[in-house]
Amino acid sequence: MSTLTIEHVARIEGHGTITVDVEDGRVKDIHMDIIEPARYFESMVVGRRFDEAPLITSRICGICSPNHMLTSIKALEVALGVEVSERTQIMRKLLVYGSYLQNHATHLYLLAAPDYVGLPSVFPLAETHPDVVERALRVKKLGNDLTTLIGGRPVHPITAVLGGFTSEPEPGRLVAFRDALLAASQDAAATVDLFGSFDEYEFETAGEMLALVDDDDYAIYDGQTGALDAGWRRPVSEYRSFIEERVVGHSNAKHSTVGGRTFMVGALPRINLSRATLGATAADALNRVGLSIPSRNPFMNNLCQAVELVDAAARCAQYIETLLDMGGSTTPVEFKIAAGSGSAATEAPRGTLYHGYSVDDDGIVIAGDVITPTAQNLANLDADMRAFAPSVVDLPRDEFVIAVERLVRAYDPCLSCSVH
Amino acid sequence: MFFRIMDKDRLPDLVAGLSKGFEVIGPVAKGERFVFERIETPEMLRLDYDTTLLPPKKLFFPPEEQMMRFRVADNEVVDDEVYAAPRVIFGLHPCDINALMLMDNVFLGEYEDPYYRARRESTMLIGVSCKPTDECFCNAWGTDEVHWGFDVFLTDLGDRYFISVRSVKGAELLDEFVATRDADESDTAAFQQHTRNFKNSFTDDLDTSQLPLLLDAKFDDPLWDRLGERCLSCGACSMVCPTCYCFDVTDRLEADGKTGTRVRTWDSCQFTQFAEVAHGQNFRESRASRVKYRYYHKQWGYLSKFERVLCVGCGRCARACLAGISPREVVTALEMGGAS
Amino acid sequence: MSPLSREFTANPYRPWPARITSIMDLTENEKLFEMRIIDDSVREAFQFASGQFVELSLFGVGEAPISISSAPSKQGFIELCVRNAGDVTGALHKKQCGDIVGLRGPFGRGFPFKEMKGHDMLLVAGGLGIAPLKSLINHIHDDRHDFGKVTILYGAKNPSEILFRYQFDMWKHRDDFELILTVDEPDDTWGDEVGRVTRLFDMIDIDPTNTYGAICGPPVMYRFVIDEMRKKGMDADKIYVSFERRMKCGIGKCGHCGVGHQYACIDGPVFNYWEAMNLQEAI
Amino acid sequence: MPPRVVVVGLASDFGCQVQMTNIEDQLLDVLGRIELSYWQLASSGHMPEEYDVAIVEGAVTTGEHVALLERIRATASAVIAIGACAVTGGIPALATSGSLDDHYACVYGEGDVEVACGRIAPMPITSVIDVEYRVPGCPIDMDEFTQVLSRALQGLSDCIPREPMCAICKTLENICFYERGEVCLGLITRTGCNARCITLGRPCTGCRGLAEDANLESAILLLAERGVSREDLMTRARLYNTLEEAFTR
Ligand SMILES: Cc1cc2nc3c(=O)[nH]c(=O)nc-3n(C[C@H](O)[C@H](O)[C@H](O)COP(=O)(O)OP(=O)(O)OC[C@H]3O[C@@H](n4cnc5c(N)ncnc54)[C@H](O)[C@@H]3O)c2cc1C
Ligand code: SF4
Ligand code: SF4
Ligand code: SF4
Repeated sequence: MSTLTIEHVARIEGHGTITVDVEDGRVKDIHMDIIEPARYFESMVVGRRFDEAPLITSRICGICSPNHMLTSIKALEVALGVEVSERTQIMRKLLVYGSYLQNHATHLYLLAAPDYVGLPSVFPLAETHPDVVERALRVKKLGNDLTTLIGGRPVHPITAVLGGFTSEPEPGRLVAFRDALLAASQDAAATVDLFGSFDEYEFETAGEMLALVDDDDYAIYDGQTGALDAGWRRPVSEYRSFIEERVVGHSNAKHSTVGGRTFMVGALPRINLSRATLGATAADALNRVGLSIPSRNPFMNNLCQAVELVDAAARCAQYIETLLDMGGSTTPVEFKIAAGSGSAATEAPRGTLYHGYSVDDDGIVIAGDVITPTAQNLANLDADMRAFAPSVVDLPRDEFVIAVERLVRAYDPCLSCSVH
Repeated sequence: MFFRIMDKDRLPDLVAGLSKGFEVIGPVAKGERFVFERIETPEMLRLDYDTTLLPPKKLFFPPEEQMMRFRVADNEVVDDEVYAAPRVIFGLHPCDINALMLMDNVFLGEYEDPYYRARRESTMLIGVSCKPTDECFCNAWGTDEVHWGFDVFLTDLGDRYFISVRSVKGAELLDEFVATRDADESDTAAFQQHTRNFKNSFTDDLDTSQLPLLLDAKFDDPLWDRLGERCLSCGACSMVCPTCYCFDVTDRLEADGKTGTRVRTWDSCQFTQFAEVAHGQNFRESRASRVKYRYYHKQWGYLSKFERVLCVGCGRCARACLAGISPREVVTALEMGGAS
Repeated sequence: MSPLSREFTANPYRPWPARITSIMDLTENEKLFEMRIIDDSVREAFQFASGQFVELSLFGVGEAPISISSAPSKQGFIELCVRNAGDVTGALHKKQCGDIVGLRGPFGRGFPFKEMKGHDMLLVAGGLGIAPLKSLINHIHDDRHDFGKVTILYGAKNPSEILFRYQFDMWKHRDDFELILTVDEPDDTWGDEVGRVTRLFDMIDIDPTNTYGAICGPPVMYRFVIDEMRKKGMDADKIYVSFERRMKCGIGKCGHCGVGHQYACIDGPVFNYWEAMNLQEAI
Repeated sequence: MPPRVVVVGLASDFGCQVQMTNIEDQLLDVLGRIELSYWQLASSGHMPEEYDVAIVEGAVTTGEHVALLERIRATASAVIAIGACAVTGGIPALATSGSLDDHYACVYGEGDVEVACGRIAPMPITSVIDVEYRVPGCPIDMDEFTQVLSRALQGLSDCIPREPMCAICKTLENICFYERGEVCLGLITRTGCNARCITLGRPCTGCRGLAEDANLESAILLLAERGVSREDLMTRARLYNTLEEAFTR
């Protein structure tokens, strides 16, 4: 028997090592160890003031920090009975989309794309395909600019607080950004075409698929949790009762199951569950590349992210339009500090993110709980690797490694998030 | 100087007229406070303001300013032009006009500063009369009055403005944009009365006699240690002061490392690095020595050169200082016998 | 004061390109740079007095005030003796002959050469303080017949830090200069004095009524040297000191170089001791 | 030969590395000045044996981190610590208040759970090795980072500011939070972020650490006058600075 280790899998956020045991040319075992040390976030919020919790938990992840921040804020708003204005909600959706644009562009171009052209990183591409790299940077920048416009900076936004926003962009800047979004739709479309043109492995996951769903909206900020195979919808406040989390010995990331099955979250489950609410341009893009939905191929998560870019650009332009017309205020609403508990979920770029908190009468946090998208995906990813590896084990070693890594990267995992 | 009268309801005409040829800057509301900013519509102009957060010095000597662009390879200046748009600052109080004249001594005196000069030359100043606030003490320095250093000055006589016209350009602008009439005797009388009332509205009279001498005589007074213990070394006082002009200069490279800009930024004598030289030697290591230096320089260093103190009593520093250190307190303590 | 800034540039902050024409290693940390301003008319107009300084500019790094070490009588070139003390000086030390740097100046008040003429001179330098004094010494040397007795006291920490040793070794044998060198920490090769410069005052004989003093060195040195000069009976207003302060502009604007109620850049760096006595925190 | 640069992440949220990729406008220019020898986030490949500049993000939370840092220190001629985690311990160091075992039990439950990866109490890299440059903040400010990187490539000194935030806050014409009856840590926090939060309406929470020039004792007194107890101030200040000694007294 021989053992192959792929240390520090590159081009993913965080540190992970894949171990493959091969016997007589057959894959005996394959799994990924998350070698991220424990981070104690759920414990570190305990004893801090409630309004510091979003500051703390947003430091779980530098890429989807807006999502952590907002999910945390929403959960605390539930705990303290705070209702926010419609304007605030739209601003928050824009903030979420900022991280979509940023994350998807980074993942697709910087992290995933090099695999398809056989390069170690995106940097050599700058010489051979400068247009592609420039497009990547443009879309990514668009996301950063959106997060900055609404939140004040691209990582760890500043302005979002319980009850509203501490500051709002000038209308002039909103108008300019709407125009930038409209101009970016071509880049988004080109991204779909690029990823649509790549050959993908034929592979199907056996896991369930979960995502937030909402009848009238592509649910990223609100909604219920929906299950693709089981067909149910449940309020997110019950997340602890439908997601089982367990500690696994070899890793500081916990593993999750739903109804005893491993499951997947992310762009693919979202589109599978919410295809009907995709905007017209995104639906067109989906048709153009001929992806049949629902799809059970996790490799298609990349393509689905690209489709979401198209959707995000169009939708954000629409939101800005609404903001410019609607009036209303985002000034944080007043509220009383009292003991309570609350939980909330949003769709982070990589999948559904749950936060839950309890605070005491002084507003001091007494318990915190977070389930990140990657933590939900890990068990399914392990299962997929076991199912997928045998089909590529005959490839030369280097190609085998890349094939396995490609599967891992298709999940767009954030290992530092998964340990939190 | 000659005098005109303008009805108050003509003010918008004047502002709108000026906006045609100039960038008009004036006090506008920011929350509960005021800032000098571009006036887009006449209603934005708030001539009833108390004082602005930053003084108008920011318009001549910005907090951060590019001095020149350079190329590293051959150590060459690529560009050191200053572009200064034609501007009118509308609504300066006498203290702020006086402060600009004190800045002029430094920046337009020996070794003229081209950046300051360009902005100064392209800017017209329109002053406006004010009311004393709790913090101001301009009466102590005689900077509650201003007789030159402006183009036009408006004194608020209730229903009309008494306009002092100092420069030809000021006169031309008035003629061009607004209907005014000559001041008659009753106007002049009202103006005199206004001035008397204004002078009388100061309740506090700061004794500033012997100040330079006291600063030397009480150089080692424990007063300074007491102030040093309180001072936050945050530099807020220097930033908001209309007469503080110290700056730092740094080179910033562009990302490619080939070109860059030499930038100057406001600095403060309250920072430890201010008087530090090579090998860590620092001529003003202690907080007490730094607090002292600010007063020493303003009330004596500058005076020794220009025969004026470098303070116009605007009270901004007193308001900005969280530790509550104010010139009024310091001067009084010195006059009253230091710390004792 | 220099006429340059007005006649030759509208912008006194803008440095003139100058070429490094020679570099000499003096010690491990100090080098002597000879420079030539490239523009002919600027170079010709660049007239200075001993004790004045320039702002040396290396774009991308910054500026540093440096005293001119060469004598005004040396035309067309200026010499800067520079210790590697940080960013700008460190970057200058990496430059090579032929490289271009920027210079602004000359700035400040130098030594009153005209007033000093016809008198005896007592020059006291500590460490790098020899840099501005060397300009004065060389100037006196070039006008030697205009001066009476010239005494030079120069101290450094150890022999390897004695600057311009090649020149002083030559001068030691001349009888028109009295030159005494001293170090705090001698080595085997050291044949001169040992101890602080103040010790050397016992060894010299001056006519206090007819002597001008000039002092430049580390800040701690001034008080002690002045005490000795006063003990010898010299008048306070015939003693000149040169101060080093942090500077960002060199032209009396940035405020960093305040000494008491004066600015070291335009009121100094050379001050008459009688004036300096009235400057708080000066000495 | 351009300087060889490696980027290494220890325990962190990668936020500062993400922030590094966020200088899109300048990224390609910067890359032209260096040889990027290793950046796990962006590229396959292994950490090389030799390099000149190491950019290190994150806090130290395992023995492996310590060993890695020592290796880096022995190899690199300049180390740049980026982000609050690396410079002051930042958010990860919150786990140093209370016992690590309790934190572990809180997250992973009691019982004999296998401790993966080993662990030590989180600390900034500056407590393990000396560094030439520090870019504080959570996350780093991109402008400051590019300037520091540029200084590192030029071999210039660290230029980390020592003053508190209020001066720059004044130049931005913010109305002081104390005038609005709110607590702002800007008056003791190291400047350099352009008072970003304050300008956007949120009091400074101190992510850049205690300023050397700050007068903490005076700040404590004058906050007390405003009804904020010493303990309250210290608790707030510890959010990003649990390990700052001045805040634990
Ligand atoms: C009038 C005058 C004449 C001088 N003549 C000479 C000379 O002939 N030869 C020589 O080697 N040096 C001379 N110096 C000192 C020289 O200017 C400083 O060593 C130099 O500025 C340090 O700059 P840097 O960029 O190399 O160091 P930096 O990296 O800027 O700083 C290193 C240290 O020097 C301090 N520093 C910064 N600016 C100054 C400054 N303007 N003056 C002193 N320290 C500063 C810094 O605070 C830091 O502690 C003179 C200084 C003055 C004011
Ligand atoms: S010192 Fe204070 S009162 Fe005087 S001009 Fe400056 S800010 Fe105004
Ligand atoms: S808001 Fe904060 S940083 Fe600004 S002046 Fe007030 S205390 Fe200082
Ligand atoms: S204002 Fe304070 S909390 Fe905000 S970035 Fe600056 S140092 Fe950090």
